[in-house]
Amino acid sequence: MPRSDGGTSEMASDFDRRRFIKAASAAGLVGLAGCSGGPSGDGGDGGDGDVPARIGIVYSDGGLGDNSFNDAAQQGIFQAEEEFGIAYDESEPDGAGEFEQFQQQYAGSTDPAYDLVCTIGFNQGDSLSQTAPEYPDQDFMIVDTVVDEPNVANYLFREHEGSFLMGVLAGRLTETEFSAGAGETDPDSTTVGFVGGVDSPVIRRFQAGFEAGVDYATDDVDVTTSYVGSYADPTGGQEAALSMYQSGADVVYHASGATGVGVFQAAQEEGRFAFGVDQDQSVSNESFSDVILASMVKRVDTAVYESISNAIDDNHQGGSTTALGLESNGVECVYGQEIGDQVPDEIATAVADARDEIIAGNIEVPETTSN
Amino acid sequence: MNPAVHLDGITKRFPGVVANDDVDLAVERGSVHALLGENGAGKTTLMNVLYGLYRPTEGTVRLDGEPRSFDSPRDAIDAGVGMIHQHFMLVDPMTVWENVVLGNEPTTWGGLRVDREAAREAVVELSERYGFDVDPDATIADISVGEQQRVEILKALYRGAEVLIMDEPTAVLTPQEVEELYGVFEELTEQGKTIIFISHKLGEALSAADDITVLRDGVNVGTVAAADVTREELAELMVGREVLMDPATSPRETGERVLEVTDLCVEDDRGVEAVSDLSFELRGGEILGIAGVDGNGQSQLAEAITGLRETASGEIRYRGESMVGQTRRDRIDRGMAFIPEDRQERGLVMSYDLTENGVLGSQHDPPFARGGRLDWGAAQDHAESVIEQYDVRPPDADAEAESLSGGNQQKFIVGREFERDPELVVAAHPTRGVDIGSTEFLHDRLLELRAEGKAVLLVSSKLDEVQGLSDRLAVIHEGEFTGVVDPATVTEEEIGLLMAGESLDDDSVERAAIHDAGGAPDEVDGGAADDEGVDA
Amino acid sequence: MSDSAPDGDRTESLLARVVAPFVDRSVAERLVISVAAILLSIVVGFALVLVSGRIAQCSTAAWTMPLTGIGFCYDPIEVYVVLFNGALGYPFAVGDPGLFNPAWTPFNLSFGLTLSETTLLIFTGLSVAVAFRAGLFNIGTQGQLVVGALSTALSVLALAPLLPAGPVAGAVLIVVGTAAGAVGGGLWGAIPGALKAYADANEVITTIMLNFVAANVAYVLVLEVFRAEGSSVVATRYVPEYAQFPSVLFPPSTDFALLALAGGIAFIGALYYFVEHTSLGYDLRTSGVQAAAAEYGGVNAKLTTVRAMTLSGALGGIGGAVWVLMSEGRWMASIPDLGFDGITVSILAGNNPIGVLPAAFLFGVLKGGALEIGFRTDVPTELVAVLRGLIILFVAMPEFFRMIGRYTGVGGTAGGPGGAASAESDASAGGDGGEADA
Amino acid sequence: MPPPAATGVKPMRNPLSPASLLEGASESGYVRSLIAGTVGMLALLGVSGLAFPDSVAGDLAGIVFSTSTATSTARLAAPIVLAGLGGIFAEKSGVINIGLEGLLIISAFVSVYAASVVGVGNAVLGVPALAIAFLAGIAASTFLSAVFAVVCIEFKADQIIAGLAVWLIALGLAPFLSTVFFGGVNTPNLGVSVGWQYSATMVVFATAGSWWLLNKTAFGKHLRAAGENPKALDTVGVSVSQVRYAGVLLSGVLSGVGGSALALSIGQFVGSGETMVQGKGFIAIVAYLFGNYNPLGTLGAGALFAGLDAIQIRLQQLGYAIPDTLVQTIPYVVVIVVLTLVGRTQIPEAAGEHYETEE
Repeated sequence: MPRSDGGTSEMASDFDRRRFIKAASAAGLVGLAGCSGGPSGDGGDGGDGDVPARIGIVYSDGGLGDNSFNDAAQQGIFQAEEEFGIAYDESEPDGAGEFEQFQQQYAGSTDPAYDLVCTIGFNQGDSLSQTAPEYPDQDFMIVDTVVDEPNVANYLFREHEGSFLMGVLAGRLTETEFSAGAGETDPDSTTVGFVGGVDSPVIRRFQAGFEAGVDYATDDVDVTTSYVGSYADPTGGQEAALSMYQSGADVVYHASGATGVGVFQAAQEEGRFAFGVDQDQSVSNESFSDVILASMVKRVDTAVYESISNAIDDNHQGGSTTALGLESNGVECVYGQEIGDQVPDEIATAVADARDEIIAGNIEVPETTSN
Repeated sequence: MNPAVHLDGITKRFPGVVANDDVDLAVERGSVHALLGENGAGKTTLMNVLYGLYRPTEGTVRLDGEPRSFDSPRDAIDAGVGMIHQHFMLVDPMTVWENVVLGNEPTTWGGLRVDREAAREAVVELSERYGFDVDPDATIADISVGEQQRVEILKALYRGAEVLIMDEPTAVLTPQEVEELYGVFEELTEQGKTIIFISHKLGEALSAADDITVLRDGVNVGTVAAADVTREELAELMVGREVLMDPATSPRETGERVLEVTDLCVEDDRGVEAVSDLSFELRGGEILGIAGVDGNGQSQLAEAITGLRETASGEIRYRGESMVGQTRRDRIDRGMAFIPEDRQERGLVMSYDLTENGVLGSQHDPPFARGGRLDWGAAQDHAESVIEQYDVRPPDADAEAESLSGGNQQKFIVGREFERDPELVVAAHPTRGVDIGSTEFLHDRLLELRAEGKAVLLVSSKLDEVQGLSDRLAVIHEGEFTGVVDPATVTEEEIGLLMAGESLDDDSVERAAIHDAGGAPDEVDGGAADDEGVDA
Repeated sequence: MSDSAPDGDRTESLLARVVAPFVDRSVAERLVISVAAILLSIVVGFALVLVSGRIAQCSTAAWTMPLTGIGFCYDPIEVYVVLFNGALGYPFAVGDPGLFNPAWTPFNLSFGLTLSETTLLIFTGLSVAVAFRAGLFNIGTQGQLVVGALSTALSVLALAPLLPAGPVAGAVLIVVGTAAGAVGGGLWGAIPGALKAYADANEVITTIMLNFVAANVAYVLVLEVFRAEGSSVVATRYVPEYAQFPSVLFPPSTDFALLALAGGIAFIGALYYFVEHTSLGYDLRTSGVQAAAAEYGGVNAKLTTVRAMTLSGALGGIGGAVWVLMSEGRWMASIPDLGFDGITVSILAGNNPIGVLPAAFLFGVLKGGALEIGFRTDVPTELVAVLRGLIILFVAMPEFFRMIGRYTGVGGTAGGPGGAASAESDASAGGDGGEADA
Repeated sequence: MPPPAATGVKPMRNPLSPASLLEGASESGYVRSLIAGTVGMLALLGVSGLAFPDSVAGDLAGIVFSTSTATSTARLAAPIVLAGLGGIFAEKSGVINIGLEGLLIISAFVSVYAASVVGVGNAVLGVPALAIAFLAGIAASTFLSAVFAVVCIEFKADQIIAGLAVWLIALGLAPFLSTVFFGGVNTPNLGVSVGWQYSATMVVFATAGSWWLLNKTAFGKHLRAAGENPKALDTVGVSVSQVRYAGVLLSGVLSGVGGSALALSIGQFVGSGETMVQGKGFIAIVAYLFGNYNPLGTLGAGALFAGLDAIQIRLQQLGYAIPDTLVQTIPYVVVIVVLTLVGRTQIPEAAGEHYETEE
């Protein structure tokens, strides 16, 4: 059972620092009237020189800085940039209506021409199924859904499987007396929570896996769920999680993008635990690492990195679908970097066992909620 | 001793207009001075110069002999000049004391709190000194117009005004309130205040002022002592020619019953009953005048009859047909014309040109509309014919309504309504704010209409107007008729009493009214009404 | 404004006052001010790009300021070249000899996208404009569009199996679908109209609320009832290909159909005729500028309010229908903010139906150009959103431009676009005369 | 002399008599009926909840009368009430500010940005970073409101449209700047947050202060006069423009507090979509209209909306088989229903009008 992934986390924190440097230098600009900031000339990449590949990437709506899905995809790009010296252009669409246009911009472009266009998020699928056939010579990859075209490499994550493990972990934890970091459980209360972003089939898959995991682990633990209605409403996330904690939940698992920040906030306020999603959020949201016990990591970065690597090798997996489940470590339960190692061994073992059972096919994880 | 106010050679030019041309005016301390003139003669401009709202193009303002130059009303106030505008500058939802001290609030706690007690005290003290009866805690919206006027005067006095300018102070008052105002004048002048008031009414200038200055076309055409001048002389000074003081009415021949109102109740916007159990009838060839102080239900009555306001109860029959539940549109279609009191709010669409305004009310009717389509050619012809017949200036159908003077706007409305060939005309304050020349013209038109056998319901707060034009005169007070009188025999004092809500004991007057008003409802329902219902 | 103004007309007259300056201003002056507003916002945007280009960090300068040698991460000139040239598919060969790009045809992807957006904005712009003309501020076009789009998708999906596939059925479905959109949007628009007329509920608030309600209810309906089998997004099934507006000449991926644009232009003409040349149109706009006068003229205010909101909603609903039948092919959650953009289009157009065409085109260009900016430059595409806000802000303050005009002696209507531009340069140069009459 | 026309109908009362705060709150029948309705509903709910503890009513009563709901309400209400109070000042002075949403957005972003520049835990001149963040957020919002004021008052822009523009500009500018500074539309998390108690305290002080300012000070009276009858104010020598500037700037200050409190309660600005402000500025407008321009009424209305939202969140968790999205719709429907029942609120007579002093 892998605990945290050193390489990625280091890079993630490195990235955050870069952002703050930008902000700090902007302050310098304010102070020194334009004496700092601007082009530095020390990067040396991004020029028009020899690059092994040029990648276009269209992020999901919600944008960069979600410390979650899109940022994870960007990590894959950074990794490829670092290792292969690729060049890339990225786009943050404002809403679902713009996916198709961005996809086509990249696909139709000849100067520069893109070796691969990465499309991130299930809600780009329908657009891509229209775009891809129009540009049969363009290679695409898509994360989270399947577009059945010969030039599209599909990467699917079996989030319900990962969520199942989170459910097992949560269910067992809430029955145990446990404290770590800033959080502790209340063994008398046997409730766990799930906060979703927008009520939709994909997020319900997380919910279904989580609930099934809780059911599997223990008999009498209740799961309360709540959808905030947005991926960009941390206040709403905070309120939803707070009410869960206040009515006895020890752990809340979220699948809600930037809304999840509010869940962590609530966990800190109430001294309870939270589970992150997509990335190891104890790393990407370092300030909440004392309450983020674990994260359901989707290796979006791996998917992106791999597809780029394939593109460089002229080995685009068009028409294929790579299902990234527990077996391939495409989804994992990653324990938090600060407090994750305090999880009692018997619980960690139970989670690891459940993982094995799923891989072995002994557990069928549902993809839809019962109601 | 220097005069309290001395305007010396004041000229005020606006782009394209000379509003005041070398006007001199001297007002003695402790006197009441009337500034008399027709609309547009430059009276208000001159006073705005004195009040610091306008800076004179040429000339000087002297107070007690000292030259002054005001950049703003604030300067004028500081120098002891107060102005009471025709439209009161009061904040309706605030109380009397709040309005009086507005802008000069006494404060405590280092300015963090308005000292309500001190403010009230000052207001009470002032109103006692001048004998005003005003509740300092009353809300402006709830008090009468006369009281509001006294609040305005208090405002000026509170600011230490020595000179009070009043713009048409009697326009909205009952005769009794006017008398009370004159009393206030006396009280004020006795204590050394100086009063200048603007007016276009000869009578009030003669009875209230010590001296009268007449302005015509921006020029001072003479200052006279009120004691030394006759009404006719003043009128000639004002208009520049001889004026017939009374409209010529001819004996009437009443026709069929056009309008019957029975037990009508109407509510105002706040849901308060504004018209209470009113009954009357109106025949063709007759002008029924409704006199009263503004705000006593006249507006609601006119609106209810013309379909702009729902009735609460009672019956309105027009040419035998019940109008209750009928829309405004229905009444327009049946030949009811309405000259509304607020021509710029209702009567005209200010941003439309006259062609477009000419079809207002007829926009669904031939010849302007055919099959839902508007024929702008026909509309333009119509507007041009109204402009020509009613002497609307400038004679341009493409001119926007807002570019016309008030009198010309009114003439256009009257023309448009009369050209509909109505059976009934409801005219609310048809000459308010209209100069003497246009007033004469509009009066003549109303009389012509009467002569054609049409019915006219004339609502006006100008006593001389309703008295001069009407065949019968109903006085309204708080939504009820306090009396229906013969205008030829009734005195102004009697009307004043009726307007104030008192009844007359004089049987003869009362008897004439009962006879004409048609009396019992059942009689109304029978009679001629049924015959006429058919040919509507 | 007089004391005797009846209380009941307060809200109406307030709105009338708000609306009035935008409907009777002379068209020519309106045009000049709009162009000047666009130019001014471009200037402000230029400065914004410069400053943020100095703040942002990058490895190589995208632009170096002449003479000073200061490098910037963003190229403010390129931004606008990309924005306007790119939205049309680069017809101009900037930098190369020769003005025009010889390989350019109008039937390219970018221009198609721009026109597609233009078409949709025509409908939502008309929707807002018609309500505005009646003195009603319909913020709810978005909700009406959502409801209209759903009605369209559901009715076409329900009807399609009953008809033999083919162009005839396609024509029938397009007509029926559009009508269904109009009915759906119209009914949704009638709600705030009726609430305003009969319960005196402020339509600004109710329409904002109904936007949320429409979005949520439609979302739930599709999520729970009408979702396409197996779809992971919240969307209905696609309507048949033959029931969608055919993309003639333009590449199919532009989601643009000339037929729909022609329809939009026809609606502009029809609405203009309605407002200016019919009795009902006269009623409607008279209620808008002066409600009390309209009532006096026999206009039934309540009915006109309901009518105007219904018409407005129907237009928004048709916008939704076109979105379904031209762009998306189905109803899908996260419908773009076409309804809100319609407000800006209508404002820029001075609520004049004819003006909606150029205004919608401008915002179409901004939309297409934003995509190009996101694609070609490092400048955040939100810049275009800022530009849009600035344009609206400047359009709202005609007095500012008149003042500049007065100071520089440039007449209100004489200069045209060039005049407005020179007005600005003159202002900075010190102005000549014209101060006396201030 | 005729007696005052309307005295018999509406009892003359002095709104400033030394009466209780509650008296001030129920300034009109409108507010009274709102209060009565709310109290009545709550009582009904409480009684039926006690009577049938296992029913829907019982569950609902359990939610409504829990402290968790109360604190949740306090937190959610803060930006709404603060922006709403700001809206009162602007509109009372005669300038309708529908750009409150934009003011919230810009202050939310700038406060987080300022905190990140100073560095959490650091201080400048002894002022801690979070306080600077607040000040910066307020300054940004006030600056934007000043632009709005100049445009509306100096250049006579249409207030509604300029307000929309303020919203659109902020909606573009905040994510734009976030991308420039931080590389994405969402900022990183600061790692600290301002507790809800602080926001709640600010709300209480702002409400009380606004009430005092509006009802007890000379400025409040000038503000009211500027919105009701600017000419009356002008003729007594008080500059209408200055009063209106002050009103609009105050709306900027208060919205700035609200926006900063919102972002700093999370320690992050989220700029995707509608941004983290999520339409709270528009709800704020509804709140002060609902509260009939009375700060206490606005507090009540803000608490009502926030309370509905808090209840909605908790209702979802009870697992009733109503789709969550529909539950989220409840507050909006409630607003429509209430607005339909109580009808119009009293807009200041001259709101939306330009005022020009003569010459």
